[in-house]
This record gives sequence, structure tokens and C-alpha cells, in this order.
Amino acid sequence: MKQFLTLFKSPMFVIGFSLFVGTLLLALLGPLVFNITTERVGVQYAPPSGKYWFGCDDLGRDYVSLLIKGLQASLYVGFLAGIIATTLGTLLGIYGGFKGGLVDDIINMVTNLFIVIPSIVIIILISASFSEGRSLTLIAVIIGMTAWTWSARAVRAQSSALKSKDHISLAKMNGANTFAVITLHILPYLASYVFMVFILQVATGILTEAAISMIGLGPLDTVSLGTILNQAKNNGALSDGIWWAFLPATVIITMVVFALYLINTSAEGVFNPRLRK
Amino acid sequence: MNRNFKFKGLIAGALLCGLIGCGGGEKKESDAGSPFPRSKTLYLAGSQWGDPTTFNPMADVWASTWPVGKGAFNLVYEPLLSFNALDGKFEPCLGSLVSKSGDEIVIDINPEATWSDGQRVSAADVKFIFEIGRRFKDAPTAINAEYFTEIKVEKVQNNGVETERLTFVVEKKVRNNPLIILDHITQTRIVPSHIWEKALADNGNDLSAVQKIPVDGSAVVSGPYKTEAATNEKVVLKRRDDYWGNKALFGGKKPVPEFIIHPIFKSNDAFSIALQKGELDGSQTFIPRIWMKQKDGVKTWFDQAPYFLAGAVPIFVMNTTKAPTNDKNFRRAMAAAINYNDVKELAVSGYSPDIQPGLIMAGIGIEGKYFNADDAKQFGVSYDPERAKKILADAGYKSVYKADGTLDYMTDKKGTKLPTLFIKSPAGWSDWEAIVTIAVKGLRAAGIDAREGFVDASLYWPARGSGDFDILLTKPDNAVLPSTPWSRFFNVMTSSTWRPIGQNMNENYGRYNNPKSKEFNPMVEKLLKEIPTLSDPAKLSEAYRALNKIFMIEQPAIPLAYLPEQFYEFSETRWTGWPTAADPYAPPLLPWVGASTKILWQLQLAK
Amino acid sequence: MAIFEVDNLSLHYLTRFGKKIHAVTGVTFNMEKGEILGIAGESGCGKSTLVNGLMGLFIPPLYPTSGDVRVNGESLMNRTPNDIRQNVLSRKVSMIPQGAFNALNPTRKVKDIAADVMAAHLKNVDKKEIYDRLVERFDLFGMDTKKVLNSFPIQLTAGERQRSVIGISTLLNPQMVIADEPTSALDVTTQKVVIRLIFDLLEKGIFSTMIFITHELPLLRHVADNIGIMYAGEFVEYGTTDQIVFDPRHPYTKALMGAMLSAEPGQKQKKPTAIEGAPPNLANPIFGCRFADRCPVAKEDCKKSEQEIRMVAGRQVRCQYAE
Amino acid sequence: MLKQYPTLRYILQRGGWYFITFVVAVAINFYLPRLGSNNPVKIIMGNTSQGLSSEAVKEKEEKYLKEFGLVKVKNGNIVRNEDGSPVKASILEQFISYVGMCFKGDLGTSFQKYPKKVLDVIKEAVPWTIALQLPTILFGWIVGNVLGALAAYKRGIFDKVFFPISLLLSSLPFFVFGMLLVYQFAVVWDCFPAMGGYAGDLIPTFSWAFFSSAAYHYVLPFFSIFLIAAGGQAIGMRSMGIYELGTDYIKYAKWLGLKETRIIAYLFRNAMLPQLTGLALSLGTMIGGALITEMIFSYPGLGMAMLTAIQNNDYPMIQGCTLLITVCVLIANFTVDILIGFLDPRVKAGLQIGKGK
Repeated sequence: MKQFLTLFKSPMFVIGFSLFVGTLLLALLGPLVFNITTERVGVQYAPPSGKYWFGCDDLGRDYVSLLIKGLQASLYVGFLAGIIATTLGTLLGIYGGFKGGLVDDIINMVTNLFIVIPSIVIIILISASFSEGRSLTLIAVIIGMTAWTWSARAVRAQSSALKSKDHISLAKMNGANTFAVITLHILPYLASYVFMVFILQVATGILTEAAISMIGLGPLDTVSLGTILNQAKNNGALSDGIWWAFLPATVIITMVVFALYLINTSAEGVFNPRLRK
Repeated sequence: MNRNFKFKGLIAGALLCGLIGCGGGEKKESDAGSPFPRSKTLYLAGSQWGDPTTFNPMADVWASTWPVGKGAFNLVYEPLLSFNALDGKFEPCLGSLVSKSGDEIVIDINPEATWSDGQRVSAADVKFIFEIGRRFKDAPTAINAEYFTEIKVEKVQNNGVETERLTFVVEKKVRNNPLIILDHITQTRIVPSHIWEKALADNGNDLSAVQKIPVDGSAVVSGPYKTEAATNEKVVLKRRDDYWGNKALFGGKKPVPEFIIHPIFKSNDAFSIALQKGELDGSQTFIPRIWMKQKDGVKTWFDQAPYFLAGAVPIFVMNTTKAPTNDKNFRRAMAAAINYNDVKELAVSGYSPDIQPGLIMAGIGIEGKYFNADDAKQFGVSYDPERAKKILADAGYKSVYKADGTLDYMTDKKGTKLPTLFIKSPAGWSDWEAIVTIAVKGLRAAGIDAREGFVDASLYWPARGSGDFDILLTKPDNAVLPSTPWSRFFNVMTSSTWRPIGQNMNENYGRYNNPKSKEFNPMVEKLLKEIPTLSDPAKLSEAYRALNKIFMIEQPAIPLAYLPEQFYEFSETRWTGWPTAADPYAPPLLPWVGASTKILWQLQLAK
Repeated sequence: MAIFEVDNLSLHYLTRFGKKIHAVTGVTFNMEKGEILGIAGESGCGKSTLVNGLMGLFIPPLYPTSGDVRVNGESLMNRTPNDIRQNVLSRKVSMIPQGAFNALNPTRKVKDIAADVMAAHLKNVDKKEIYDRLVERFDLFGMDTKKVLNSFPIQLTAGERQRSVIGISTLLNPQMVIADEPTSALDVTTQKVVIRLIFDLLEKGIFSTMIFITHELPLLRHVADNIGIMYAGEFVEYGTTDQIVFDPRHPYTKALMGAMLSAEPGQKQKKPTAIEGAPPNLANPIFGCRFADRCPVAKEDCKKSEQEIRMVAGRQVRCQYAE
Repeated sequence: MLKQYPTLRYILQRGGWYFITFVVAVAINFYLPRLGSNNPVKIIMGNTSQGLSSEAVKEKEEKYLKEFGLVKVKNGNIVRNEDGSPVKASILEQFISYVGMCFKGDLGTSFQKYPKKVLDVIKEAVPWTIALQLPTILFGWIVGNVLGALAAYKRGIFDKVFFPISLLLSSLPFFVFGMLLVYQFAVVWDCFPAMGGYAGDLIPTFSWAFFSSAAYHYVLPFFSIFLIAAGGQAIGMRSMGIYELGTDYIKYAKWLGLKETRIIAYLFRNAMLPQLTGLALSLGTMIGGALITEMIFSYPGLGMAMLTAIQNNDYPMIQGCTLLITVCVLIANFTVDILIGFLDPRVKAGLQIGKGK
């Protein structure tokens, strides 16, 4: 825990963290501050005004409401995908790295296999086949299920390095079972590393959701930042110079991802002693 | 030290790229270097979306490429007649209309019409394509032959010139529909039988082999243009200066543009950007907020709302084989729950007049006269959320809400939970998606558990035909035809071609009016059969009124807006002389279809 | 005249967050030509930091705090890296680093690394000449010279690598060599070979003066003229080999000698850890004797008063109670 | 085995691994598009059956079923059940016929562009994609790495400015970046074309007019990928560089008094190796991303072809594209593996490189 606190000494982390907390607050408290409504409140693409700060969308809905809802959705996708990918990747990575031998070889091979096969292709193919009822959760699950490979590879390298550490050999010799060794002895050491991996996975999840929404394979049950951009593109907002249809959403995505990247990079600097120098 | 060098290199690189760019930018203004000089080229887009496949006129319609494929394109191959939707007249093309009645349609072949190899267009050519269905059931025009018993051919003198007279004898027993024959005559393009009969013979009478024969610009055609080149980005047509019609139909004038290029754009935005930049002269795609482009020279039929001349009605079709959409009260409640004004303003950018209940477009074109305002008031349903709720409550439907006040589901009068109704519509068609979104909002506000069901276009079509939907957004009219609006009613209401859910039907997707059910209403079929044979205007009007009344009461479908047959947009940056409401010399269609082809002879280079 | 003088040298590390860690404090010693100085202490005591700071080239985050280092009377402090690089490194002072495997660029052949060194310091020598000189020098090392020179580090045995490093570090006949645990991580036999080689080079006069950091107390006993014992960044005792090894006076030296001498031969690599407790955190200011917390004979006032160097039985000791 | 030929052994080992990956990729490729329960013939029939009698529809349907290998065929005839309906081919049978056809170089017929062959469609699209992607990725990689290495080595103000910019750039969704470029340069300033691979008034030929037009249309798509790719690479290189900077061999090189340029060369070369692996591995992601770029710019490449194919459930086309992408990525990885085997002696000796992460 202490090492997490040292993060706050890094200005980069502080900036990233505040940015991220800011977006999080916007997503969570926004509905209390702003009157969130998805009803029609103005004409199509009404320009920004004092009442509607970012104007209206093609259906005359308030963009502030949509952006807050979209941000909630994007964060949800990011976190769900991140949790799935990190959990899967960490478990497989640790297990493989720790066990070694045939199990490791097999896990390693499967991991490399899915790293090499372009995941965007798999995501597109799967999303396309769920044409009805393609929910936000489903998309998050698909992203998570294809993104675990990177975590697995990264964690595996770390855990196989840890394996030879004295205290772990000792625990092993004393007959502790694999599960106990992993949870009691390996996971705590990897916590900071898994944290960094998780942060990156969240960022990737948010970007990937936006990407597949842009192709028109986004969630059908809610608005997300990706679908806002897709709507703007499909409705010709670009050629009419309706900047409020795509700029605010772009800025929000970029800020969230930037914040996460900052957190990750600063954490890397703090946790990785090499980079600290 | 190194750093500065690298940085400079980067900046220099960026500048270089910029220079190349600007160099190119200046270049685009001149015609130099282009095989298709801008001053001789007309750019039209919106028909061909995919890669060009084949220009074989015998190929399946869906598989072939503009201007050979779907639509009444007159540029390369031509029909006998062109239909002018503005005045309902039949304009001469390869033939000219002599007479039409409920029993026969008589057409003289234009004596001057010749193929590009010099041979005269003959009755044999017409018979070849119209009667091919009698030899090959799966030929693209096979259906034609089901509507006539024979085509009689006789030699006649026409203004002192000998020509062939064709008489299409209406088949009375099954189809009995001269309107459809007229549709076919204006839409079926005649191909040179001397070429294609030979091709069939060479290929062992195997039509599918003949359909795969590649065809290029050297093909024998009759139209004013021939295909010059085709890439995945464009199809290029070149003017045929020896086109027979120049002398026979246009007083010796040639079409003005030497080239017609159809760029193949992949996204909606591409069309509007190209139009705004003056890179595209005419387009037929939905472009929102067209008034914002007027400053860039982009024009439409009207220069103010609704901008386009209405000609088609998008509708929701309800699946009448399952609950709750099998209940006409429920369907009427739906019709009352949808905010048509929002549809007009938000989904279709205001391109629709205010709509009236019923399937006839009130006040529009030739069919406007069949609209009866009293009936609409008495039997029709307009947007009225309170009325929608009342109809639902009266019929025993109850909405169940979640704790947070949002709609959870609905129950019928027996208390059974009803499933969520999905409105199926092709994904990515932005105007249609918006219509659905607005409708869903209205329906849910009225307590009906409906949701958007956007699917890939490729899945939409099979689902439509096989009835695999709850509610479907579709457009019954592809074009304004001689048979309009009968064809619209037929498409929505007929059960003469009845097939159960799961099998393909090309009309009445919602399986309304099952002929085997107790509720079968024989009047619908009677009227649908009768109208094509009526020529007395009063009787015709009466029949349409009766049919429209049934439609309003039973509400098998919900009309949503009056949209144009084609989103006819043009730019006056390069070419002027386009028809508009102020100068309606041709219908508002791009100069490649039917009676609008003549625009090509009227265009002038902009100064 | 002393050829190498270290005068009250203090060094610190600068952390990411601007905090200073005073790794070395107030170290002073002089070396005559031909002298071998041994430095010993537990890991983390600042031995390596000290020697890293003796060459005038400070690799961040290590910075000099105060004091001076002089070679032939010429100060190495406050000179530009380029000046140090050209005039001091490899010629006057050269380093044999710890862990030879990591010290050699893994993607470069030994001969190329060596050639890089020559190219950096000699002018107007062609490749052939460089190579000939290399072969000549490496032939002294009792290895398959051609093979070693033409190999990547990973293709060499640990002993070959260490000898290559020694060869490269002494290529330009430096006046002064700093060897930072050159034999750690080697097996016993190889250690002997490597030590023999270093002293061969000394005998051959390739270099004459050396600072030698090692845990091999027996080794130090045999080769070092003087020994400095470091604790928490300070020299706690500095004297001749005989004085330090056989007659230590500082409580820490005593404990350390006990631990080092009692170690079994097979466990030589084990770091001395026999003294209970841990050294103080150098990031915080320290008052009083740095060893006081662990010292078996500490008095009340040890923790309060700063310990000065004093002469006890002919050597320097940093303990007010030592006698 | 083959101990005396480490290079050969290494190549064979990697080759074998990639072959297994290839087989699995082909299987995934085949299976995934069939996840949805959509019968492609139904899709075509939905377009084509307009106005046909039911026998004609059936006849046509069987023709397509046969053509797309969805029914069992014996001696050129459809195998039928007792009631005359065709026997459906199982997934396994479809797979076998698919693999068989692949080996003959026949990727099948596009459903949507029927009767065009998938291979022909791909052949037309691939040059555009290669022209867009290869220079962008390579150039972005090189520039990114040079800047990243400099940032790592120099640190200071250069790093402080450059690093957050790279980070911000790579946070920007690249497709939105493309959109913004279109908006600013094509719509607002109107100095670059918004879409297409070349001007509308040209036909691809070997002429100056065509190539200059293609170059002009190339600028925006290029920058939309390049800047972000370079940013991402720079970040990776910077952290690899900092890692390498802290290694013993760099310190040793400094203590030996090596020239600064030489030390930078050490640094760059060694930090580059894991970056090279990273490049090969992320090729797939990059290509995937560039697919969307092609969509934004209506660029006539593989991405566009694949997206239209996806929208139309054009299985043979999707499979053809994904297969090609996968094969390219595999080949690129293999090449890089071999290349690294030569560049980095540690790899052949069986050691992991890039211990950092």
C-alpha cells in the first residue's frame, strides 16, 4: 500500500489522477448537477447556448446529458473489459509463469497465438454476429476476452522471475499448494504490476469500444462516446462544420485515456526501479 | 546536437508533404493531365455503392453495375418508353405508345432506333427480353411474361416510314394487370437479341453461363453512352456520338457532357463533401440539412422546405401473425404514439410535407387527387399520445413500470407479459435509424415496450421477405411508376401471394389478411384486383377511397413521412440547366433515369 | 607523493522527487603509486557508490556533495564530462565493474567493444592496428584469444567474460584501477584465475595502483596494503592490512571480521550479515554514531555525539570509545 | 538435434511455431464468421428473388448453395435427401472444402460482389493498403524511435515537452484524429481532399497525373496514422531507452570514456530490439486501426473491402481479408523473429530479451 502512496509524489501521477477523478466525478455526480434528459429539447444540432452548453444532437437532445451518459458507458466498458482482461491475463500469466513446464508452454503458446492474430478482426467478427441485442456489457466482455493476452504475457514474465525467489521456493518446499503460493506470495509482489496492466487495459477498452462503435458495431442499448461520434459522422456533422457534435466527445475520450496513460506511466516510473533513476 | 538535426529533418519532411499537397491543390483546378476534362464531364453518384461487377445486361439485376443494373437507367440500354411522373405521360424512347387499355397495350418501335452495330432495333429484340421467362424461369425479367399472353407483331406505316407495331395482350385469368405491363415496359431495357441469342447458343443454352460473360465498352448497345472504364472507385461512361436518338428525339443535338462519371462513394458524408466542393454534380443520397449547402451551390427541386418532391412513403410494417401486433387496436395505438413532426424535422431533415393518415400521399403528384380528407378525419389516426394510451387501455393493455419510472414491459388483457418489440431497420442508414429512434421514444412514452433493432443490411433483406421481425421499417415504392399508388397498396396489403412466415414474400411482409383465417377481408383483394383494370376516373377514385379506408381502419402499416422518390440534389458549380420546380421540364431525378435522361441535352457549362 | 588523493569526499543520490540520499560522507584517504587499497563493508554500505564517485564522472542520479578527488595532484571535480572522458577515463583511472556479464554490451562482440575504447582515446589508429594491439594484450590472459575477441558476451563463459572486462578496462594502461568486486558471481576456480590475472597485470606493470572491493577477506589479507572499512557511507576504520585484519579496533570492524573469518570457504560469497539489525536510512539526517544502534558496546552519548576520526593504535578509527 | 547449426535450428523452431499458429488462425478465420446463424444464400436470395416464382427461387437457391459449398456435392451434383431437399454440408465438411480451396489459391467467390472472385477483389485493394500502411508504420516507427531514444537519453526539457505530447497523441483515438484532419484540412481550409485514393477524374495508370494525385490524396490518411503511430512508438522507445540507460553496460561504457555518439548507438540499437518485436506484434493492431482510417477517408484498400464485406456478411470476402491480414502479420512476425535472431545474439542462445517488461 505504501508504494501506492509514493505515487502521489510524482507530479505526472497527480495530474493524471486528478484528471481521472475529474472525469469519474463528472460521470457519477454529473446527473446530480445537470438535468440529464434524453428527450428532445431543441432543434436538430442546435448550437451551444447558455442553457445547453454543447448544443443538441441530430435528434434535438442535449449534448451535455448525452456526453455524461456516454462517459458513464465508456467508463463502464473500460472497467469491465479491464477487469476481465486483467483477471484472465493475470491468472493465466501467474499460473503459467509459476508452474512452468508443459502448462506454461501451452498457455504461452495460446497467448502468443492470440497476440499474433489481430484482435480487432476477432472483435469485429464477433460483434457483427450479435446483430440484435448487442449490449454495452456484451461489447465489454468481447473486448475483455480478446485483450487478456497482453496482460498474460506481461504478468508471466514477472511471475516466472519471482518463482526463483527464496521465500517462494521455501513456501513451495514446505508443501504449500499452488493456489496458496500464488495468492499469498506471488500476487502481493505483482500487485503494483497488475495495477499498471489494469490501467492500460481500461484505456484500451475505452478506445476499442469507440473504434468498433465507429464501424457501426457499437452498443444498441445505450449511448456511448463511440456511438456519439458515430452518429456525428453518419449524420454529416463533419461536412456541415457542426463541431459540437464531435469535438466534446473526442476531448472527453482523449482526456480519460490520457489520464490513464499518465497514471500508468508514472506508476511505471515509481514501481520499476530501473526507470526511477 | 543530434536532436536539432532530427527535428529539422522532421519539419522539413512535413513541409515537403505540405508542398506536394498544395501543388496538387493547384492542379485540381485545371484539366491538364486528366483523361476526363472537367469541362466535358458530368459527375453523378448514388446508385452504385459496391465495386463494379459486371455490365452484362443479362446478369441478375442485383449483381450488375450501374448503369446496367437496378433502376430504369436509360444511358446504355434503353426501354421502349419512359414514364414522366410529373404529368403521368409516357415519353417515347425505343418505342412510342400508340394506345393502352385494359386489354392491350400497343407500341410502335421507333423506326430510327438502331443498335451501335448498325442493326435496327426490332420486335425480335423486344420479344427476346420480354418472353425470356418462358424459356428460363430464373431470368431477371422472367416475371414480365406472366402478365401478357402474347406480343403480336405487325408491320405498319408510321408517317410514311415502315415500322413494327407491338401489341401486348393482357393476360386476364391470373394476373389481369395492365398497369404492371406498363411498369415493365418503362423499366425493362431492351438488349440486342442477335448478340445474346447467339451467346445463348454458344453456351449450350445455359443462361447462368451467359450471365457470366464479361461485357465492356465494345458491347452492342442502343443508348447515348457506352461504358468506358470501371474501377472500384468509379464507373465512366463515354458519349456515343452516333446515338440514333440525337436525330430522332432531340433534333440533332448531342448530350452535352462527353463523359459521365459515377464515383463510388462509401459513406454518406462523402456525397455531401463532394457536392459542396463542386466535385460532384448530381447525387441521389439523403444529405441532411441541405439548406446549409445552398451557399456552396448545392440545389434541390424546391429551394425551400420540403426541398424535394415527395414520391415515396416509408412505413412501419407490423407482423400480424403474433401478439400484440396482430391486434389492430394495438397497431392503431402505435400509429397514434409516433410523433410524425419529430420524424419530419429530426430524422428526415424536414424533407417531408406534413403527412395525413392513410396510404395515399395527400396533395402529392398524380395520386393526390385520390385523398379524401373526411375519411382521414373519421377513420385515420394521427399523432395523439393521449389517444394512444386510451386505445391501449380500452383494449386491456397495461404498462408495467420499474421503480425508477422507466417502462419495464407490457401486459395484454389476459395479464400475459408481452415481449419487447424490436423495430428492424438496416444499421448505418442514418435517416432510417433516426426514424426508428424517434418512434421508439414515442412508443415507449405511450407505454409500449419497443426497442431499436438495427441489423446489417444484408440481414435486413432476408428478414423482411421471410417475415422475421416484430416491426419493420421499409419503403414500398422504389420509384414512381405508372402503377403508383396501386403498387404501394398492393405491396402493403395483398395476400394474393400469401406464403407463411419463414418463406419469402416480396410484398405484405407483415402477413396481413391471411386468406385462410376467419378475419380474412375479401374486399382488399377484390379492390386490388379491380383497380388496375379501371379506366373510369370516378370509379378509380372510389376504389382507392375504399381501399384507403380499410387501410386506415386495419392499420397493417404506419406511414411515417412523404419522402422523394429520389433525393435529387445537384450542384450548379459546374453545370447549370437542371430542372427545378420553377422549370419542371423533367421529373426530379438524376439524368440517367426514364424521362429525366433528357436533362443531359439541356445542361450548360457554368460560367 | 600520493598519486591518488580523496579528500573529505561526500556523495549523494538525487531521487525522482528531489530527495537527497547521502550515500557517502566524508571519506578521506591517499594512495601512493603501487599501493593496493582494499575496501570492505556490508552490502549497501556505500562501497560501490564511493568508487563510482572516484572517477570524476558522475552518472545521474549520483552527484558529488563536497570534497575533492585528485589524480597526480590534479582535481577531478567540477570538470566537464567531455574533459573527464578524454583525459581521465581509461587512461588515468579505470574501472573494473561488478558483474561482468551485464557490463558488456550484449549485442556487441568483445573486440568491437575494445575497439570502441581505443577509438575513443587514441587518434589516428586504423582498425588493423587496433586489432593487433588487442590480440597482443588478450594473449596475456590465457584464453583462446581469437575466439573470445570474435564472440558475443553471451557465447563466453563467466571467466572469459570477466577476463575480457579486465582486459578492456586495462587496455590503455591506466595509472589507477578500481576493481569493484571483480570476482563476485564466479565459481571458486575461476575466481582464482581472475585474481591471478589481475596480479599478473600488476606485476607486468600494466597498471600499478588499485582500489579493490571484495568480500574475500583472505584475499584482501594477501594482496592489500591498506584496508578501509565502510559503514553507512563512512570510513569507520582505515589502516594497514595487518592492523585491520588482525587487530581491529572499531566495534563494527571487529564484528565484521568475526563474520567474515568465520564463514566457511564454500560460503565466501555470502555477504556478512552476522551483526543484528540494519544500518540507518541515509535519506534522513543522522545524529550521533551511525553504528550506535547495532553496537554491542554503545554508550548513552554515542547516539548524540557525532563521531570524529581519531588515531587509535596507528590507524584511523571513527569511534570515541575505541582503544 | 541440429545443435551444431544454431541458426538453422532457430529458424526451423520459429517456423514450426508459426505454422501451428497459422493452422489455428485459419480455423478461427473459418469459424468466426459463421458464428452468426446467417445463411449467406438467404442473404443473396433476399436481394434476388424479387418477382420470381417459387420454383425459380428454389432452383436459384440450390445453384448458390452449391456454388458456396453449403451443400454436399457428389460428381458435380447436389446430394439429396429422400424428399428431394439438398443435404446440408456440415461445418467440418465446409471447413475441409475451404482448406482444400485455399491450397489451390481459390479464396472463393464474393457473395456481395458476385460473381467476382475474392482473390481479385483483394488483389485490387492490397496495393492501396500496403501503400498506406507500410510507409506509415515504418516511418512512424523510425521517427518515433529516434525521438523516443533522444528523449530517453537527453531527458531534461526536451523530454518534458516531448513526452506528454506523445502521450497525448497516443491517447487520441486515431479514427477521430482522422475525422478532425478531414474537418480542418478538407472542409474548413479545403486544401486537401477529404476522401478517396486519387482524384475522381483519373483512372489508375502509370502516369505523373495519377501518381501526383495519389500522393495528394495520401497526405491526410498518412498523417492521421503516422503521428499517432510515431507517438506510441516514441513512448515505448523512451521507456526502453531509460531502461537500457540504467543497465550496467551503458554505465561501463561511460566509465570507459566511450564517445557519446557511440553510447547513443549502443542505447538505440539495444533498446530497438524489443521495439522491433513490439512492432511485429502490434502490426495486427495497427492494421486493424488503419482499417478504420480507410473507412474515414474512403480509401480503396483492404480495410474498406473488409468493412463492406462485414456489413454484408460476405463470408468468403471476410475470410479472405482476415486470412490475408493474419498471414501478413505472421510473416512479419516471422521475419522480425529471424531478424532479431541475427541482430541479438542473446535470442539464438535462448535467452529472453527485454527483461524489463
